[in-house]
Amino acid sequence: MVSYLLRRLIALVTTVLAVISLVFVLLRLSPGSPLYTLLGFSYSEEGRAAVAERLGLNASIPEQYVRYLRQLAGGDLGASVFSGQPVGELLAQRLPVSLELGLVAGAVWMALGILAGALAALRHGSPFDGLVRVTSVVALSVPSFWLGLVCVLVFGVYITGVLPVSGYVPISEGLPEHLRGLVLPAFVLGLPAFAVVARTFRGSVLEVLDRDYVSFATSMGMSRRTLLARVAMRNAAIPLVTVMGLMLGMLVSGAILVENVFGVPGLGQLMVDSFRRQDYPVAAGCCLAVAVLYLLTNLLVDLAQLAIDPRIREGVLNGGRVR
Amino acid sequence: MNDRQATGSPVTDPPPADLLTVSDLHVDYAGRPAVRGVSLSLRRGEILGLVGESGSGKSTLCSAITGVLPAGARVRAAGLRFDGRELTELPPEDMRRIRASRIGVVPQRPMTSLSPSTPVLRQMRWYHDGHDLADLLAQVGLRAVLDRPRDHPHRFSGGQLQRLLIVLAALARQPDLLIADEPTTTLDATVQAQVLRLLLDLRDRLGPAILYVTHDLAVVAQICDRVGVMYAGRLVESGPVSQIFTAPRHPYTRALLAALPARTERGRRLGAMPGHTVAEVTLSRERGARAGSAGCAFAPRCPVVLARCHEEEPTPITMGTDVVRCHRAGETPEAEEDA
Amino acid sequence: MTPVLELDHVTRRFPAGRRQTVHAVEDVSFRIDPGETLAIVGESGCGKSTVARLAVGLLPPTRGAVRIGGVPAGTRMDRETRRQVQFVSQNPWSALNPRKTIGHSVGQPLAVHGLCRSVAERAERVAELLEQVGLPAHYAARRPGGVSGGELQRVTVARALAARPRAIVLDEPTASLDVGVKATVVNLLLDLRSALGLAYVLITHELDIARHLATRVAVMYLGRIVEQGPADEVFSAPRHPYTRMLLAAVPVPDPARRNLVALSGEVPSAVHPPPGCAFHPRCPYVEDACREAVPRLIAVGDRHSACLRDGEIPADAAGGA
Amino acid sequence: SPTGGGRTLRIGVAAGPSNLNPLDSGSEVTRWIAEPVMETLYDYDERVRSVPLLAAAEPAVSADGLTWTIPLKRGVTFHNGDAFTAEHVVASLDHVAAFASGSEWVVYFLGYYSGARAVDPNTVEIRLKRPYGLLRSHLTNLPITHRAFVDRKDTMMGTGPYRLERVSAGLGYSMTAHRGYHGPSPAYARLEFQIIPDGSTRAVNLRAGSVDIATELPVAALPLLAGQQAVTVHRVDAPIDILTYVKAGDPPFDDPNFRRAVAYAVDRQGVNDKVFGGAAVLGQGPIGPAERGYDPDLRVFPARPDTARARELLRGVTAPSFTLTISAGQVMEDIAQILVQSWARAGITVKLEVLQGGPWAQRWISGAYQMIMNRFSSGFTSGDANYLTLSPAQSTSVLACGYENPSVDTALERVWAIDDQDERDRLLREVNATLTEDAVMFPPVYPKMIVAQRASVSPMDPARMKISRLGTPRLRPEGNAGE
Amino acid sequence: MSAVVSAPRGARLLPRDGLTWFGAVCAALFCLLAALGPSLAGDPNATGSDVLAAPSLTHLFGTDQLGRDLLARTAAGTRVSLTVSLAAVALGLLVALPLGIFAGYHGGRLFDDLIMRVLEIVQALPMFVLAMFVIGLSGTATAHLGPIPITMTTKVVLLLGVAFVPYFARVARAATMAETGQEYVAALRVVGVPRLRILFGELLPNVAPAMVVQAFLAMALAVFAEGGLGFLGLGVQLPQATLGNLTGGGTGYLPAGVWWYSVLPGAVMLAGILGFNLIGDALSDSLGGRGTTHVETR
Ligand SMILES: Nc1ncnc2c1ncn2[C@@H]1O[C@H](COP(=O)(O)OP(=O)(O)OP(=O)(O)O)[C@@H](O)[C@H]1O
Ligand SMILES: Nc1ncnc2c1ncn2[C@@H]1O[C@H](COP(=O)(O)OP(=O)(O)OP(=O)(O)O)[C@@H](O)[C@H]1O
Ligand SMILES: [Mg+2]
Ligand SMILES: [Mg+2]
Repeated sequence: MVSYLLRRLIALVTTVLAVISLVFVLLRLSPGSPLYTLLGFSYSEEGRAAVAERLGLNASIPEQYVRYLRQLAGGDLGASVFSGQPVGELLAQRLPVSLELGLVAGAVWMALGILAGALAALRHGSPFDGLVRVTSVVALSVPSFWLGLVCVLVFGVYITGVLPVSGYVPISEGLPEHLRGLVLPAFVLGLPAFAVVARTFRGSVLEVLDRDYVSFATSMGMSRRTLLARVAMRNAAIPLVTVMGLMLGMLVSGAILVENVFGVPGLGQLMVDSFRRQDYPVAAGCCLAVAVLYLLTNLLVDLAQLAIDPRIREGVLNGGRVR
Repeated sequence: MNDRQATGSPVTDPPPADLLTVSDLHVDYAGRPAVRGVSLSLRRGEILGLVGESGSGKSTLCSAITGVLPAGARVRAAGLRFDGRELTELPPEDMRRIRASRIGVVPQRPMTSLSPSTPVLRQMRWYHDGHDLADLLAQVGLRAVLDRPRDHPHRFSGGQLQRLLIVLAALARQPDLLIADEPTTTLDATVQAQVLRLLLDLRDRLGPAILYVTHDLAVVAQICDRVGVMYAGRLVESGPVSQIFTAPRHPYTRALLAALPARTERGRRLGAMPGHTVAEVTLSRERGARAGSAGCAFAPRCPVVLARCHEEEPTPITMGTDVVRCHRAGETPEAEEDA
Repeated sequence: MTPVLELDHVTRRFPAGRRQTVHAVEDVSFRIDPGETLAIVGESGCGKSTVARLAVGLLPPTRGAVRIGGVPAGTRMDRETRRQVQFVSQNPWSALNPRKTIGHSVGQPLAVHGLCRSVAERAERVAELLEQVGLPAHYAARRPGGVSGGELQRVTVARALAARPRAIVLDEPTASLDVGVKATVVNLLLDLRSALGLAYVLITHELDIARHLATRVAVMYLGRIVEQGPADEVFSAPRHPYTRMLLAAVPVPDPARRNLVALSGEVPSAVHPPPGCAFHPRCPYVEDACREAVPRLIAVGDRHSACLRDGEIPADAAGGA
Repeated sequence: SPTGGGRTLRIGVAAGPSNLNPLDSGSEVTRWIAEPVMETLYDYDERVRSVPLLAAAEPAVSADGLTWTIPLKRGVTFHNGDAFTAEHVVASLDHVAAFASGSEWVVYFLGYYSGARAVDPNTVEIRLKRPYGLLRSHLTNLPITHRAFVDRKDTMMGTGPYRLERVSAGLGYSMTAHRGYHGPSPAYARLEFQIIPDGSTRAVNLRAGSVDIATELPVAALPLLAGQQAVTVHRVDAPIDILTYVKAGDPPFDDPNFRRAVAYAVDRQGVNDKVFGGAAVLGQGPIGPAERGYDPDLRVFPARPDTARARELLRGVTAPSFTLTISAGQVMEDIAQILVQSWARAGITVKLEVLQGGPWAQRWISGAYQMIMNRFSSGFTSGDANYLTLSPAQSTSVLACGYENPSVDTALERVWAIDDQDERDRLLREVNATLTEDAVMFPPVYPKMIVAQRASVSPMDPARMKISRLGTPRLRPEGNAGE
Repeated sequence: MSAVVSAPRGARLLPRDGLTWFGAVCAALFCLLAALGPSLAGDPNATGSDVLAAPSLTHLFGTDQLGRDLLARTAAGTRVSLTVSLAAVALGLLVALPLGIFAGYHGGRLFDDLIMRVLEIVQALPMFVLAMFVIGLSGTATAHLGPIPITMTTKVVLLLGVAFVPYFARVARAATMAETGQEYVAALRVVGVPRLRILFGELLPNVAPAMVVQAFLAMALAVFAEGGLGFLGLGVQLPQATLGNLTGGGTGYLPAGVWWYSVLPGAVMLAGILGFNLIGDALSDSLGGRGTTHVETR
C-alpha cells in the first residue's frame, strides 16, 4: 500500500513537473510581455531593461526555468508582476472560494444525481425514468455560462430580491447570506455533474441489476430492499466513483466560466485576469493549482476505487499497472 | 419446514407424489417465444436432466419455475404446481419465501454469481447465518474458507465457488427442489466430477428433486434418472435415461447421440446434423412462433423428414410421464435409418 | 525427415507484477510429422493455449526454440516458414473480423503470400476453399454476423487452409460449439486430414474429441508435459497418475456404466507451482522424493511419462478407463 | 461634519486594480481608491486651480528654474502614526523617477528630474536637469507615500482622511476614518469600495441602495437608473481619451490624403449615438473638452462620414485597406465595428484586430500597427491637461508614430518646459489643430465620465470629476435620503 | 456458449426514440442555420438605426447595440461554431486515432506507456484551461509560425483539437485494446499480414464506430468550448460574430431587460450541443460503443 502510494505520488510529482515545464514554455513563448502593459507610456528600452532586471525576466529562458524550479522547490510560487503580491497568497485567497463553490455544487448535485439515477434505474421505463433521462441530457448540454445568464435574467430582472445574481458574500458576513449568494453559481456549476452522475448511476444500476449475482441473490429469496442495499448499490457505485472524480475535476474548470458570470472572486477570475494581463507568475500559479487539484482528485479517485473494488486493489497492490 | 432431515433415503419416503408439475408452460420475451408448451413433472429424489442446444429455452424454463425472469418476459401456463401450490398464483412475497426456503438454484457461472465487492464469507452469512457453516463447508472440503474472511470472490477458483454456491443453495437450506443450470459447464473435468459427486451425495442424503440442465450427454448418462430433450422451446422427448440412450425416439435425440465421439469408432466420421445456419435455425423458430401455422421446428434439419412435418406440428405422444413429439415416433428405428 | 513443427525445450513465463512470474509453459518439447495429429490435453490454465501461441509464433519463447520445417520460428520469420503452420482458435465469432466479408478473411493469406496472381483468381480460390470446408461459395460475400458458429469455424479452417500449410494448430476448435455442430467440425477435420495429409496440433480439454482425432497425445499439467505417447495406448493404459485421474473424471455417455469418481484437490497456481513434481499435492502415490525433485519425461518405448514412480504404480490403479 | 461619523460610504467600482500603488499606476481605480488615503503636495480647488495641501506654500523656484524648494506642512501624520516629513516626499519622488520602479510617472520625470533632498524635515528641495514647468502640475497629482511603502504594490500608506484597512481579494477595499487627520475630520466612519465587474449590476446595486456611488456606468446601464428620484447621474467631460492614431511613417498612412480620407469617413455621430447614447462630444483632434488646449471651434471633420470626400481623396489608391488594432473591451469593440462599417462605405477595407491588454501594448509600443486605438485616462497623472497622448506625434518620442513635424516637436518640447499656463494652452491648441488637419490623431468622440450617486450622499463635485476624481474625501452623508 | 449469434445489430439508421429524434432535429436545425443562415439572413455586420430592438418580424432575433440583426449574426456565429468544431474534432481524430491505435495495439509496452504519459500531462490541464491559457497568453491576434499565419480561428481549432487528442486517443486505445484481444487479430498475425495493414485495414473499421460516437460527443463539447472561449472574449474575434461572443456581448444589457441578445444565440448553441449529444448517445447505444463518457471541462 505504502509503496503504491509512493509510486503514485512520484508519478504525480513528475506529471506536475511536466505541467510546469509546459506552462513555463507556453508562457515564455507567448508574444508580448507584462512589461509593456506595466510601463505603457513610460516605456523605454532602459526602463524595460531595469524593470525586467527587477522582475528577473532578463535572464535566458533556461536560466529562468531553473530559477523558477528552484523557487518552486522552496515552496515559492513567485509574485504577481503587477501587484507584487506573492502568488501563494493570492491562491490562498482565491482557491478556497472556488473550492467551496465547487464542493458545495458538487456535493449537492452529485447527491441528487445519485438519487435520481438510482430511482430512475429502479423505475426503469417509468415516466420518472424518462424525466431523468431527458433532464440529464439537457442538463449536460446546457452551456453553463448561458444558463448563468438566464439565471441572471430571471433573478436579476424578473424575480428580483430572491437570490443575489452577482457578487459574493464572504462567510464573515453571516452564513445565511453567504449561502444565499452561493445558490445560483452552485446551481449552474453543478448541473452537469448532476447530469453525468445521474446518467452513469442509472446505467450502472441497470447493468448491475442484470448481473448474475443479482439473479443469484434473487433466486436465493433475498428481499429486494436488502438486495439493493447489499448487492446492487454497492457494485453500481464502482463506476460512479470514477465519474465523480472526473466531475470534481470538471467543476474546477467549470468554475472559470461560472465565476465570471456571477462575479465570484475565485480562482477562475484570478486566472482570467492573470491571462489578460500576462501576469506570468500568477497565470502559472493558477495552472499549477488546477493541475495539482486535478491530479490529486485522480489520485483520490484511484484510492477510492481501491477501497471499493477488491479486484482493482488486488491488481494494484500486487504491483500491476495502474490503469 | 424440513421434516426429512433424519429420514435420509428417498426410497423410504411415502408415495412418490410429484413435487413439481409443469403443464403447458409458455414463456416469451417481448413476443418472441422461448419456451412453448412444455409439460414435465419431477418427483422427490429424482434427477431430471434437461438437454438441448443453446437457445432452446432450458434456462428460461428454469427461471420460469423460480419466477425470476427478466423484465419483458411473459409466462403462461396451464399449471405450475410445486408441492401442491400453484406458483403462478402466489403473491410475490410468498414466492420469495419459497425461493428463500424451498427451491435452490445453482447458477451456471459460479465466477460471477457472487457480488464481487463483498468478501465471500460475508456473503455466505447473508444467506446462512447458522452455526453449522463450518460443518457444511467441511462437507464440500472448503473449511478453509472460514480462515479467509476477507477474500473476495475473485480470489476463489470456479470450482471452489461452485461448491460454495451448492452449499448455499442446497446444503444450507435443504430445499425440496434444486435447480442446477449447467453448473459444471465452465469447470474442468476433475472439478466437474467433484461437483457431480456432491450433487449425487446430496440427493442420496436429503432427497431433493433436482432439475439438472446441461449440454453434456455424458453427464446426463452419469447422474440423471430421467432426461428431457428440448428443441426450439419445445420438449421434444423425455424418458428414463436408459431408454433415451438406448432407444431414442425423436430424430433430434438420435442426432445428438450420434454426434458423440465416444459412441463412434475412433477416427470415423461422426453423425452430424445437417442444417445449422443461423437463418435456418431462426426460421424454424420463428415459424414455430406463429402458432398453428407451423410444422415441426426440427423439420428443416431432420434427416427423416416427411412432407407433413413441414405443415403440421406433431402432437406430443405421452407414455406415462414420458413424451415424444414426432410424427414418426411410432415407426421402428430401422425404417428411419433407411430413410 | 525434418518434422513439420518442433518445440525444443520451450519455456514461456509471464511477469505477474511484484517480481512474480507465471510459469505458463515449462520445458515443453514435442514434434509432429506430416499427417500426424498430436492432441494436447489438460485442465484449464495448464498452458495449452500458450503452447499453441508459441507454436504459431504469436509469442516468443522465454527459453528454448520453436522450429517450423527445421527453421527457427519467431516474430520475424520469413513468409515461407510462416505459411507452413496455421492457426484455428477456440472462438470462431471473434476469430473473424466482424466488419469484413468472409471472402476477404479467407483471401487474406492468398494476398499476403502472393498465392494468387489476380483478384479474379483469388476470388476463385476463395470459392474453392469454402467448398472444400463444405460451405457454399456465396458465403464469401457475407459477413460473420449472420453465420452460425459451426460455419464460422469452417471459415477459419478455410482461412488456415488458404495459406497451404503443412500443419494447423487448433486451439480448442470445438469447445464453444453445440454438440451437433461440434460433430460437423470434427468430421471436417477428419476429411481434410485424409484429403490433404495435414498435420494437426489439437489443443483441447475435451478428452473424447482428443481420443477421436489424435494419433498421439500429450498431457499437460501446470505448464509441463507429464505424459506423451500414441493416443490409443495413453487412453487405454495411462501411466502417469495425473492422466489416470483425468481420464477417470471424464464422464462416459453411457448410463449403464456409471463410474463417477470423486477426486480431490485443485490445480495449484502457476505463479507458485509446488516444488518437486507439481502434481504431488494431489497424487495418491506421492512419496517424499516427489516433493523435491522435478521428474523428467522418461521414454519407455514410444511413450513418455514424467513420474518418479513410473513403473511402480499398478496398471489399472485409480480407475484408468 | 462629525455627525455622520457612524456611517459607511460604499462605492461600486468595476475592477480591483492590479497594482495598488498610486506612485506606480495612474489607473482610475487605483487612484479612486487612493484618493481618500493618499494626499498630494498641492491640490485642486473648486475652480481646478492648484493650491497647497501637504505643502505649506507655493514652491520657491530658483532663477535658473532648476531648483524648487517646497516647505511642508507640519503636524501631519501617516496612518501608521509616523510624522509626515521631507524624507517621505524625497522617497516618493525618487521612486517615480527610477527606471526600475516601472512607474507610469517615469516618463514625466525622466530627463528632467535630477534629484531631491530633505533640506530639513519640513523642507524639500528638488533639483532639475532642465527647466520643467509641468512639474507644478505633477506635484498636484503625485500622491506622497510613506517611504517604507514606496515599493509596495499591495497596500497604501498615506496621510489622507481614511486609512486603508483591508483588501479582500476580488471583493473590495475597506477604509476607516483616520482619527489624526490634519484637515477637517472625515464625514464617514468607513469607506468601502466594492468590486462589481458588471456595469449594469453596478447600476442595479445603486438603484437598490446597496452602493452609494457607482462609477464607470456604461450607457447601456443608464436606462436602469432613469426616473430614479434618489439617484443622480453625472455625465461630465473628463480627461478620458479614445487614443486613436495612425502609423504616419509607414504606408498606407504615410500618405496624408489617405489619412484624411480615413478621418473623413469616420462615423462620429454613429459612434456617439450607438456607443455613448449621444452623450459624448464629437471628436476632432487629440485634445478633448476637459483638457487644456481644447478648441471647441475646431471643426475639420464632419459628424457623419463624408464618403464623397473620402473617395475623392482616395483616388489613385488601389484597394485602400488597413488594420485597426484595438484592445479588447466592449466599448472599444463597439466603436471599432461602427468605424469599420463606415470605412467600408467609403471603400476602405479595414481588418479589425482585437487584442488583449498585454499583446495590444506590445503592438503599440513596438510600433507594429497601422492604426491603433484604446481608451486612456490621463487625469490622474496630468490633471486637466493631456500631455502624454500627444507624445506619439513627437518624432523624438519612444512611441513616435512616424509623424515628422518640427513645429509640433518644438511646440511640445516647450509645453513641457515652460511655466506659463496661457502660453502652454496656446501651444497645445496649435498642436491640436495641426494634428487634426494632418489627420494623425482623430478620436471619433470624447467620452464623458459617467458616475451616479444616491441622494444620501452630498452632491459630488463637478470640478473634481472634471479631472476624473470622485472627490470622496469631502463627501458627506446627506440628511434625509437613504436607508 | 451460444451457437447462434444474435442477428447483426448494425447501426439503426432511423432512431426509434423520441428523444433521439428531437436531438436529430436540433442538430439538423443547427447545421442548417450554419449552412444556409448566412446567405438568407443578410450581412451580419450591417449596422442599422434600430438599436437593441426586441425580436419582431423584421428582426426575428432582435438587434444588438449597434443595430445589427441578431439573426444574421447568430447565423454567422453558428457557421463559425460549426466549422471550428468540425475542424477541431477532425484534427483531434487525425492525431489521436493513429496514436491511440498504435498505443492500444502495443498495449502495456513502452511505446504505449510513453504516449499515455504525454497525454496525461496534456490532460492535467483541463481542456478549457489549456485553451484559455494559450489563447489568453498568445493573444487573439494572428500569430506567425514562420511564414504561416495562424489566425485566431486556426488557433481555436488547434487548441480544441489538441485538447481532444488525449480524450480521443484514450477511446481509440481502449477500443483497439478490446479489438486486439479478439482472436482475429492473432489470426491475421499468424497469416502474416503486415502490421500496418492489420492496424489500418482491419482494426480501424472496428474502432471507427466508437470513434464516431466520440466524435459526436466531442462536437457537442467543441461547440460548447468555442462558445465558452468566445464568451470570455478569448475566441474568434470581432467583428466576426460567434455564438460565444454574441452571448457574452449581450450580458451587459441583460439587467436592462434585453433578454434576446444573449439568450437567443445561447439557445442556438444549446440546440447544437443537445443535438450532437443526443445523436452521440443514440449512436453509442446502437453501435454498441462503451458507455458514453462526457468528461473533461465545463
Ligand atoms: N432476457 C432475454 N430477453 C430476450 N430474449 C431472451 C432473453 N433470455 C433468453 N432469450 C432468448 O430466449 C431463447 C431461450 O434462451 P435460454 O437462455 O432459455 O436458452 P438455453 O437453452 O438456456 O441456452 P444456453 O444453452 O445457451 O444457456 C433464446 O432464443 C434467447 O435468445
Ligand atoms: N499474456 C499473459 N500474461 C500473463 N499470464 C498469462 C498470459 N497468457 C497466459 N497466462 C497465464 O499462463 C497460464 C497458462 O495459460 P493458458 O491460456 O496457456 O492456459 P490454457 O491451458 O489454455 O487454459 P484454458 O483451458 O483455460 O484455455 C495461466 O495461468 C494464465 O493465466
Ligand atoms: Mg442457459
Ligand atoms: Mg486456452
